[in-house]
Amino acid sequence: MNLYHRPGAQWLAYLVFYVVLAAVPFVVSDNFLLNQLSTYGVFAMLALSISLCWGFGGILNLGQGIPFGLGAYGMAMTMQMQSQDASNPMPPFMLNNSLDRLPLFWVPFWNTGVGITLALVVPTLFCAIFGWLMFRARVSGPFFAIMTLAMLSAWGTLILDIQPYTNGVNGITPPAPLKLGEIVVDPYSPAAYWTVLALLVLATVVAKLMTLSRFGLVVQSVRNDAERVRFLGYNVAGYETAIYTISGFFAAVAGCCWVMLTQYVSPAQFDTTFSLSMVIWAGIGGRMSLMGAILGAFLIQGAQSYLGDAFLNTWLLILGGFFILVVRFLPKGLIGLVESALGRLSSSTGGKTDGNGVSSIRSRLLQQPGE
Amino acid sequence: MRTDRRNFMKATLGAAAAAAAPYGFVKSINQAWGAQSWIKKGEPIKVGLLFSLTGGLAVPEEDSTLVMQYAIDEINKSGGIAGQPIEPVIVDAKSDFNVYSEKTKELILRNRVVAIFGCYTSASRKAILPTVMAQNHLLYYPTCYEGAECTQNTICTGPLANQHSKDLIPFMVQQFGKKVFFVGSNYVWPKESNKNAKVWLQQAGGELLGEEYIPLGSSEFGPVLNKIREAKPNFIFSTVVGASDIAFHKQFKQEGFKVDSMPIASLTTGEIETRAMGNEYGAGHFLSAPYFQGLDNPTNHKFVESFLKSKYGKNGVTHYNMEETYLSAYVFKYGLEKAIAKVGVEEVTPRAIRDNTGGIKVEDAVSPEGLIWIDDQNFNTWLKPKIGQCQADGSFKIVKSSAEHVAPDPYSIYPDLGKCTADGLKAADGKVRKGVI
Amino acid sequence: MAVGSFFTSFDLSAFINALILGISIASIWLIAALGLTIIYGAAGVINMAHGEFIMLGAYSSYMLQSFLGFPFVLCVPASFLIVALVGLVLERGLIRYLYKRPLDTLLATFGVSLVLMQGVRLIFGSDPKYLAVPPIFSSNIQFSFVNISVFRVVVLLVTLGIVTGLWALFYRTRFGVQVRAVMQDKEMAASFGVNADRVYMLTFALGAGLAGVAGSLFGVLNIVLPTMGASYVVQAFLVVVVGGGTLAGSVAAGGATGELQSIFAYFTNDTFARFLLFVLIVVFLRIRPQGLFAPSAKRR
Amino acid sequence: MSFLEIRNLCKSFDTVSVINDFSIELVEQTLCCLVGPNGAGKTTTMDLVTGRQKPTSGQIIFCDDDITGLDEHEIARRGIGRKFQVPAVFRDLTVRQNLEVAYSRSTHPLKNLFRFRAPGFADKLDEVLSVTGLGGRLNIEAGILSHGETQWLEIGMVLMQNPRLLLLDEPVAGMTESEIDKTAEIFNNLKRTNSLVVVEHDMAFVRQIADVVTVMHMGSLLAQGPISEIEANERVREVYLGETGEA
Repeated sequence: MNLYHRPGAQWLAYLVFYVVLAAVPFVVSDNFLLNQLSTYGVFAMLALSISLCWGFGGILNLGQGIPFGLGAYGMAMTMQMQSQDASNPMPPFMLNNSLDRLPLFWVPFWNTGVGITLALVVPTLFCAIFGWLMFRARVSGPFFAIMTLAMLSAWGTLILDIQPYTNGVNGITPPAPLKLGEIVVDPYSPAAYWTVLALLVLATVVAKLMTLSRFGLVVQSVRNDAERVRFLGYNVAGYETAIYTISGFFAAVAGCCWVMLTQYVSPAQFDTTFSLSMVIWAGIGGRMSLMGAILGAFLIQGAQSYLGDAFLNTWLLILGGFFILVVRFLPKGLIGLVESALGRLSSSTGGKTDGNGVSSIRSRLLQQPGE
Repeated sequence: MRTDRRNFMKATLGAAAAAAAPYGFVKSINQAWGAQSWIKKGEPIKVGLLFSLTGGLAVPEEDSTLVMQYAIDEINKSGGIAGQPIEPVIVDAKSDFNVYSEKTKELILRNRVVAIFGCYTSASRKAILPTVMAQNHLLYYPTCYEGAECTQNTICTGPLANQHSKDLIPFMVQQFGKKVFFVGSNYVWPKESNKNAKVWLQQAGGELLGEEYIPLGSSEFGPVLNKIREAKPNFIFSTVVGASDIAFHKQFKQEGFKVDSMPIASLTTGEIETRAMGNEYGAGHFLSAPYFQGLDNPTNHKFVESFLKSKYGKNGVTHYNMEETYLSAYVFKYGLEKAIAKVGVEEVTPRAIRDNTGGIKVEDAVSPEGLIWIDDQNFNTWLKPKIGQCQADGSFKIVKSSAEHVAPDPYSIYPDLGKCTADGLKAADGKVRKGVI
Repeated sequence: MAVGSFFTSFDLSAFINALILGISIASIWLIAALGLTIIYGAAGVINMAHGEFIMLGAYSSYMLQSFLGFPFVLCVPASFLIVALVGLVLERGLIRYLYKRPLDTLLATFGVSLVLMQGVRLIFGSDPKYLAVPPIFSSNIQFSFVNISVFRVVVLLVTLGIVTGLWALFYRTRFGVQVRAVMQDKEMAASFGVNADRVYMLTFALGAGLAGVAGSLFGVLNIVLPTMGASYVVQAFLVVVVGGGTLAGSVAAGGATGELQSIFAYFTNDTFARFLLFVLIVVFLRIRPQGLFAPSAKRR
Repeated sequence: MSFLEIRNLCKSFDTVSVINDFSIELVEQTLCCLVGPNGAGKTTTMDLVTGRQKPTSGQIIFCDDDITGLDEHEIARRGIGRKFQVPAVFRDLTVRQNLEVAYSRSTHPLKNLFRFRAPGFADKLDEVLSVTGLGGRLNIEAGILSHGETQWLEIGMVLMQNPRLLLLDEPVAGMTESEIDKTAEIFNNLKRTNSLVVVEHDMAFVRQIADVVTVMHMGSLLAQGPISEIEANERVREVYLGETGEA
């Protein structure tokens, strides 16, 4: 059997990958690199969420910027309120926009705990509602993709328009780093890096378990043939909404982390190009594989940071062309190359097929061509 | 099933513990860098040029990079700063705010530049300010903006909202009539500019008939033009930016509006925009800016001529925005010279440059727009706004030049919030808040 | 804020002007969406590069005008041919391998859009270009209180002409029968001797060409920029989605959305009108997910 | 007591009537073959019963519950399983995973999030494998099965569902002679515990399995009864011989 398909090997690959990443701060003392790697980690989480939704669920989501952006706004509001106090309760931009008191929906963000909770709950709830509306009406495939795109611009437009409450296009720039109780999370510190990494590990583990569970199985069946799944008694809309919402939740977490690292959020987070680049990360890395998507984010963003300036005007050309090639010839992304290489290896060494045993967790975890 | 859940919980807790443990190490690693000098004796002085060379913002920002390089060459040719040449570190922000933020960190933490020149939009400035402030670094922001910001880390060489339209509105009211219609792109700068414009309008006895904002990047001006037609103003005050501005001027003419009876008075439509829309659409309209390519003074003649001849002048224009960028290089030079004289080369920090820039003057002999100086409290620029009218050939004829320098005041329309001072925003009760953004 | 100007005092003549403007906005959105509609309708491909086809149309007009001195009226059909050719090459070289993977065509065409946009930027630079038009096109028509620019009328007429032409093509010619047969059931059509491959290729080229026409018109209304396509493409997608991917559907959807945008903008402002329209469309799709005029569900 | 009852079912698309006042009753533990010429409305009837399409009027009663207009998954959960005319399996998943999905005892998405096995699955799997003979193919992807194997897999999936009523659309199309015999045997076993409705053109197969034959024509009931009775029916012969020459 192909080593690539062995969850044992997969877990090991995750372990190695994350141990290496976790060790980086002990080796490197370049704060910029740490901060940069942390932002890549955030992007990796986004790619992971896209992989869940698109790779496993077959739901192409071009509007992942919505939960990301809403989460980011929630976090930015929380951090902004941390630098306000009772004598000076309003963020400066509100005063410029002639508000005379703190808007009601800002009030809960006084409390950091409540604020972060809201930053996660609101986008998740939005995904649940929007997803349910769409999937219940059986909007799927390219139509759903277009609707997410439209919804994305609707949100961007709205947040831009209600300038007194959101500071419009300039966005929210909390002047100080996040404080969690007594701890100040310096965005350039290893602590911030490890926090993001830990969340990424957690997200990966949860996502991986989910794809291996019965839920993941049904979701993959929906990707294959949604109608057939209905006749097996599953509420397809429910499953689609669930995977879309969970993927949205991960994006919201990523949004929070991102603001923690950059202390900034603006309607640019709702730009279509940003949401589409998440799809590119997952697509080039390998949408059917969580690991592929994560590596895709690191790879593309890394290349953009380090090669983008060298290539300047041709960078987008190269990226676009590369993406076309991957879509055309490597639907499983770059990680698909690893799969076929390992496949060739195992067939040349005479890999054996598993017998059909009783279903135990062990064997469940051992057969998963989804990845 | 149960074992699963337990394993899962264990994994969760393990991850949480892994996340919590390292907080102890943080301090030691954090001190690995620090006490290096920003400028080393005998080595070039590194500055960062943070503009977009690709993407939607490249049109104005590429010019800024070019003129900055020109200015740096010019300074280096005349001996550099305290004998040391300036070395620009040019990065591409790709018109993407995420990249602006990333590149700022790279310039400061990795390249160790002593100052950053950059940004064209307020949004990108806001995106990088938290970083600039956290590192106590220095940003030269070389274009017009809305104000209402009081950091200790920026120096701006463009006009503030309170300076920009101060002459334009009374001039238009006097020339064309009292009734005006405001049109702007839907974001912060137009709204703030309009608030200032309303103040001048009231003083001039004008009447505001309507105020409309168009989504950024939108090219459909039909509904707005219909509203303007209904309102019948004497002139239009426009803060529409970018591609929308061009669509606005085109549709203005296509919908049958006449420039003689209802001109557009703009804060943005300069030489570049006019060239892009076609001169027939731009002719007759007005622009207020501190600089026009056609300014008639020896310094400007020399600047235009030698810039266009240099390898950086390939786009064939000197725009108000470019001139402001050019000035920022000299503001930097003078400030740094003063700082070096005070604390010594190796001791100079970005913050020291800023603290020594208050009151710095760029004299007539250097400044194409004429003498300007930096306010020693809010670190914006004292300048003379000028009004130009676009001619049939796309050039601007100066119809009015401010008699005196106009003081910059980022909080002019928010007197309740206080005054921006060198140490922060000082409220009426004497409390000072640092880093207000 | 939107609420401030909510329900500006109602004025009949202004409202009528808003309605007329609505027709014009509708024609602009519709012409932007026509190419997308027939490509989606016939081949099931969501062409994310559609906006860039529009942009290419504008640039081909610009090129013909400034380098070869073509008059504007000739630039429009010439842009059709040039962009149709680009579409043809794209279909032969890429899209035809992906028909069985609709989501992948969407992504591949997104990659194409990046390449086209950046390619044009490399060749022409990122500064805006402009199209010169005969002076008559930059004037307006006025009957008592009704006011409309000549060029908007031109766009409307071109749109009407194309819609009529497409209708005749689909319902009055052999090629049209083949297209409709392929739309209904590719295998079945193939068994009746219809060359589905050729039909896909030609509709794709036709759709691209129509985007080219739209582009050369938008270059006059707006500005010629590498990024110009993006501002039309979301609207065009919505027209197709609301219309259900048929010609009649797109006409109806373009009309309804354009008119609503104008009316909402009249009562509130442009930004808020746009947001309202999005919300309405989401609600509409909840009630009628297949769009206004959708072909019936496939049998299995 | 009737098990499945269809009352005055009508379905029309725009003005075209596809099912026209169709009523039948089905008794528990019988196998009913639904036959009729192409376009008689057999597949549409199945669509209506399983909720894939909604009837224009009429009622469908299953085990004394009105299931008219319910969603597909709700009807499926009540115990109606369906096999499609064009075999529909999950091509990216292995045979085993296909069967696992079909074993739909617990269907709630959130409850399945971190559930890794289903109680009773192993026994059921053994049972279905012994019936369908797919034991050796468990770990290969369903997409590379042969046509006959795909048919078996889909039948297996319907069996995994453990439905009380099975609706099977042309289950033996593309099968060899011996496979057809085997299928007949399976169906005859099945009807001891379940009820089946089979749409079939192969009259030899129908003869092997049917308790009752229902003949549809132009969306209406033409005749119903034991196979011998149907084959003797004048009108049935007329419809078949006159139109398609099948049977």
